[in-house]
Amino acid sequence: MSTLTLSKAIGAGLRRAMETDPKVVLLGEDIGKLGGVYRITDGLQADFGERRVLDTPLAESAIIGAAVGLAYRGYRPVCEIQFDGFIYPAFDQIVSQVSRMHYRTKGAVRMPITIRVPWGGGIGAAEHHSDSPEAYFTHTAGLRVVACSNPQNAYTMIREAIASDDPVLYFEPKRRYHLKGEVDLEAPLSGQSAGRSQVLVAGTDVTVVAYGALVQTALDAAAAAEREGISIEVIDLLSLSPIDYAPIAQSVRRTGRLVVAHEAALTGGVGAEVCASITERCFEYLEAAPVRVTGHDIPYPPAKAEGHHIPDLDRLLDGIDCALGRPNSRSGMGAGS
Amino acid sequence: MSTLTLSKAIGAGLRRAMETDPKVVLLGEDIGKLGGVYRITDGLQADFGERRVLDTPLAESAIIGAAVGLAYRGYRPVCEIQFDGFIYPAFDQIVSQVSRMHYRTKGAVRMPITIRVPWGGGIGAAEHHSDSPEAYFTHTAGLRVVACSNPQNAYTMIREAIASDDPVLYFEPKRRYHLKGEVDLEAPLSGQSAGRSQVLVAGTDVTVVAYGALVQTALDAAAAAEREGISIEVIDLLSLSPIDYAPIAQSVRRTGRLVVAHEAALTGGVGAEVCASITERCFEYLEAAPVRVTGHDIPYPPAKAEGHHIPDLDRLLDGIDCALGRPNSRSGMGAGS
Amino acid sequence: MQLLTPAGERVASPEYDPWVGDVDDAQLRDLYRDMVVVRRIDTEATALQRQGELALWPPLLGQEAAQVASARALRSDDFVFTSYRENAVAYCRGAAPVELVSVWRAVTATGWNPYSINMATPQVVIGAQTLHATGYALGIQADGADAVAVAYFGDGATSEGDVSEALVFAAAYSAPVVFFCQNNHWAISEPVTLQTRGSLAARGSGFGIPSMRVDGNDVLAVTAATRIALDRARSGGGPTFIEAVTYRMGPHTTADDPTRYRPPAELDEWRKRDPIVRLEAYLTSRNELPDDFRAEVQAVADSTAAELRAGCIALPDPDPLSIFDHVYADPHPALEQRREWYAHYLDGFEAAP
Amino acid sequence: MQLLTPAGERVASPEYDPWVGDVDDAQLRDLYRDMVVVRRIDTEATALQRQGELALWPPLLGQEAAQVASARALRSDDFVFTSYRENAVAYCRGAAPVELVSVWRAVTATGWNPYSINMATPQVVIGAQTLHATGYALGIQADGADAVAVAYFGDGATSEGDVSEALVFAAAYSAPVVFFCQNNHWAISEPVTLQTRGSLAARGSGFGIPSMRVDGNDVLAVTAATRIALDRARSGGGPTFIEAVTYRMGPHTTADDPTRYRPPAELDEWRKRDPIVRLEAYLTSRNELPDDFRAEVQAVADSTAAELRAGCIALPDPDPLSIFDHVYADPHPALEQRREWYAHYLDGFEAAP
Ligand SMILES: Cc1ncc(C[n+]2csc(CCOP(=O)(O)OP(=O)(O)O)c2C)c(N)n1
Ligand SMILES: Cc1ncc(C[n+]2csc(CCOP(=O)(O)OP(=O)(O)O)c2C)c(N)n1
Ligand SMILES: [Mg+2]
Ligand SMILES: [Mg+2]
Repeated sequence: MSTLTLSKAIGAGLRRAMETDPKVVLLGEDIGKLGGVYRITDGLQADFGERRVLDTPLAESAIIGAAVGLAYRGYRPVCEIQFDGFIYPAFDQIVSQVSRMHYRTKGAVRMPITIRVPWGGGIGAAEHHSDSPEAYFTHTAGLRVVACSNPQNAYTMIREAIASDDPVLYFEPKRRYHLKGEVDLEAPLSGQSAGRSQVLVAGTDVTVVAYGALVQTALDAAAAAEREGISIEVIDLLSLSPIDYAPIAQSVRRTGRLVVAHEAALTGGVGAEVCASITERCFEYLEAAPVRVTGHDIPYPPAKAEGHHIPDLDRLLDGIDCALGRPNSRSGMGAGS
Repeated sequence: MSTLTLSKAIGAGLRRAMETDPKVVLLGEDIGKLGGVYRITDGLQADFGERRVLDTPLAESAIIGAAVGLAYRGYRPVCEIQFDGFIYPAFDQIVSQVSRMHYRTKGAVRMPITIRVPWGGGIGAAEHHSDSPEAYFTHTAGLRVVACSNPQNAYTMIREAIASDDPVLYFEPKRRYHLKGEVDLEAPLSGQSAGRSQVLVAGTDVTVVAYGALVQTALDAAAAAEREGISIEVIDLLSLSPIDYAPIAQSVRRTGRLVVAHEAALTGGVGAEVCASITERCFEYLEAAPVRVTGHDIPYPPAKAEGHHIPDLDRLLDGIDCALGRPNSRSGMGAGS
Repeated sequence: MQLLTPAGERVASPEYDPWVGDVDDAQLRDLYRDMVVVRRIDTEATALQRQGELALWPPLLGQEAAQVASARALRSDDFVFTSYRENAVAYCRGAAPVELVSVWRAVTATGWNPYSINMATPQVVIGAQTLHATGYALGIQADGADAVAVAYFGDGATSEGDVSEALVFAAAYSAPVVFFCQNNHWAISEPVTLQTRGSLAARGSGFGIPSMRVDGNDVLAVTAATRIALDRARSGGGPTFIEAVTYRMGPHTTADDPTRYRPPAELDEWRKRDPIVRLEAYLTSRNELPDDFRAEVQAVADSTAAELRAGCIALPDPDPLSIFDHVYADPHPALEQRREWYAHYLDGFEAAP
Repeated sequence: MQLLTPAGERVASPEYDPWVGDVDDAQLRDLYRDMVVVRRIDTEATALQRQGELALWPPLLGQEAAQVASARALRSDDFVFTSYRENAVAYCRGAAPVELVSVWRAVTATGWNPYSINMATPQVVIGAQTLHATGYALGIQADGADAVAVAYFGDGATSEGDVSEALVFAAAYSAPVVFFCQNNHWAISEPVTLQTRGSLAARGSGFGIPSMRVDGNDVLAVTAATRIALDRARSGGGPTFIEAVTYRMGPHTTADDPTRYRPPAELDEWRKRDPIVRLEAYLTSRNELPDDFRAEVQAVADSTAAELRAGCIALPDPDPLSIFDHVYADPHPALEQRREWYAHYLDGFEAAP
């Protein structure tokens, strides 16, 4: 067991993967000498050389497109997109190439590409440095999408992502990079765990589903609610595509109430999918409509106001009150018409 | 009143907009002499000149990026993306620029850009010519997204899209291009209608929500169901962002049952949003979980098999049976776990 | 660069002749055979489309020399990434005739296994494959191998950001990749002059990549240029950009009507530079195209066309449930469930009275 | 191109001198004043960041000549699209000091109204603004006006597909746009040699665009090049690509630590080519930089810095509900409802005991 920050845990996972498999290569802007703007790849180029840790020219589409070619040649490229908001220039390569190549070639050509995305807000950053683009990718068949939330799962999941023969979008909650935790560096990998959601806190009154940075907020909410005598079950999705619904459905069948939280915009977010899917699975068990606690349908605002955009503890507690039919901000407001 | 096909109706709407406002300019690949691969812009370059109908180099990001600059200068660009599957190279310009410029400049700079997208499957086309990317855009704040479904609304909505001071993604269901109908060329524009869903058939048993090409399928389903004594209410969304929920909620409060249909993949599609939102609004009225009848979570398959991917009349009727709790394909299958 | 004039006369070139010194009449006859066969394939596929057996077909009529001569210059362990029009390249790489058309019959996502002929499936998104070739070349480099990745693309493609980014990457790493641009003068209805003011070879140079402009209808010039580029790549010299100037004599695809935008005189002009006629003239002038050889070539072409037609018509429709295959390489229970549901749904119809 | 050596000596150039014939000592002193002031702004903003008053700041230290001389060559009806580092350009266009920092204080999405100074808000997505400038230029063209659109971008940006596509479009339409590339040798930690093997000016030429490589630390050379480009654009000659060779003497931003990747000797080398020192030397050698003028300049710089600091610190936090403003131009009832809900939600806290 080692105590690591989430960012160091990712670095350790990358290092481990590179040691284990010579076909693992890293591509990204500033990931070499600088070790990336978040220092995730610190020291890797020094240790593995410039052929395995490639500082790339400033071109995201090319980073992903080159990874496709490397995968064609049998490599396992791990691409770093410097910030969430800079993944869009690579969108075409991701949705038209990475996600479809295995299908297009009837399984002949594998795309074991990992795309690392420092992700989300809450860090006081400039425009385009706080986006939550995950739903674009969960809507795209052929991709897997995961989000880590603590050092242990960050370490294990980056290794699993790299080991997967499918392309994986790996979202890293920037504002939890400094979160510390015990990491078992020998924890076993599971081919399945990328698709396994995890119950973090057992509870009976409301099921709260979160992922990434908001998992911590959900844990805080569970603690706060407990002090009020409310029992929250907290589930970390871990995998956003596919979503492992079994634990969520089991939970909702007991609690009858569901709250889903994310930073991304409300409309068409992962929350919509979770709510729709759980309603399909648990309709007769639901005692109230599932509640979404999310960012607003606005561009990411100036950072001094970001606390009003992305959900915090209070917003999540308010959503829990809503699910419980307790007085809350939505009481008497109507849900539109 | 004139009888026009849907494609001619769009062309007529473009012509009318260009006549009315000299700031309307068209950009796209092959839209000049050729009149576009679907001939939507046929004759416009001949009549309005090469400065107002620009055949562009083969670069989608540049088409949209140039439109941003033209909008900065006070123009109202209408961009044609040749096929749905070729919008992704422009994704960054759309989600990071077009959608945010008005916000970024605190309202100083308007982006009255219309992006026309020949859209969807069912035409036996090659790969990347049958995509349904609309959900990527409905999840993006700052954009408006509409889908026409018949010649009249195609004509009116293209004019409204161009007249809007906001950017509008205008989706054109390719396989309905030849659909004929009466068009009132003097029908009034409404600043609101872009956000207004429309009840096409009144009914009492199940509410069916569709848009684009599937509206026709929904109408067929209503007719078929009627023969079986089932009364379907058909609602055409018309606007996918924002969605006008009032008529849908009113309908579901009466029927208690909802089916949403689209060609796009199930996961994270517009259907997820409609189901989640209507559940939020109508929870106590729902007699069954809302049902989604959609494309599978797969890349678009070879065209000879596309009939097994995108929903047809039978699939929609099956979904209606499911909503009604009648024997259907899902009976006894479970909804996963 | 031109080594064979449109009239079929050999032009001496101290610089390039050494690169084709070994290309004797026998080899030229092989190239001639390939060109005649692929033209025949092209004609047959067009006919199949007209008869409703194919959904679409992108003819390569006029571009035979550019494709055949470049493809024949490759080693089998080189890897090729193309757009949709390079059916002659695929033929030379070893694709069976029916494999060229199965995608266009819309019954399959790919005609061949890319690793069986070291050629990726045709790319429809314009320019995207140039990045794949570049990445593949990085892999060759990392392997310490001396194979070469080759990217084929059109004049229109050069406008796409991806192609420029590929040039940037290739130059940055001195990657062993050949950018083979077929300037066939048109991108659907758009003349090449809309995509660039200067030559496309100049484009390559601007990225610091050695670039050549060659007569793409001249098998010898194309052979020389491709060999130069391959040799440079194999010996660590990095990428090369080749602009092969040729002409799309047919429509963009069978769905296109070029009379709407193309001056007929232009086509007439290019007919005079037909790559097959040119080589025919040259070989004939040397008495190296005897009648029996021509007859043999014709026979190969006809039998290939027949094989193509028979294979095409026999292609089965895809199994409905196959649409769920190969979305993922690792297990995906949710999709498996969906497949099961859909199978169950389809069974419902069979069960119905 | 160089008209002033690093030592501050004037080099004669029959080709370029005519373009700066009118630039007398008074004008040079104006440029000198601008450069000193913007350097002072830069220093002050860096200090404000260190003191926690700004979230971030991208210093332009070392690039004063490239930015000031090019910006001062523009007409007020020209329209400028820049990246985030062009604070000297914004200053010259007329942005108030506080408007330069408000975005970096994270209290607003934009420091100024683009139409008030004919300059777009800084673009963070690398290269994206080059397309906006090109589109704006198409608008100028359609209007029949003789204004010019100017795109500023960095050496790193040249690798992005968008920049190449902008060059393609500008060339295709002969659009009145100037591509002003500041090659400051670094893109965060990446040297320019990773982005290109040759010069960046060669890149422009490859797209058929007249291109120039100028000493970006030489106000006269930059003035001449910019004027040539503007003149060409105004007179229907289309786009020009200017590579201004300069150096980022500071970190990428205040969050960056260049000692991790940059050889210290390189910085020392470039200190000798400091653009302000150079002009100082030239003017001093001509006795055209009297002490009272220097004192005046220092006073302007100090008062500008003071104004910047006072304005910055006084900037209010954004109103919470303002985050819902300007998402759309036309009415949007759903978002209005969300704003109302959020106001109601916030009220709940105030109401709470
Ligand atoms: C990204 C993208 N945009 C648009 C298209 C539609 N399209 C198909 S072929 C073509 C023209 C391509 O021209 P060129 O690159 O010269 O190749 P050629 O067809 O001449 O072989 C276009 C615009 C596409 N396939 N991909
Ligand atoms: C599309 C995109 N990718 C990555 C980044 C992150 N990033 C910010 S500045 C920068 C380097 C830019 O270098 P250059 O163009 O030379 O401009 P300079 O900073 O030197 O002024 C990078 C990679 C970004 N802002 N946008
Ligand atoms: Mg072409
Ligand atoms: Mg730079």
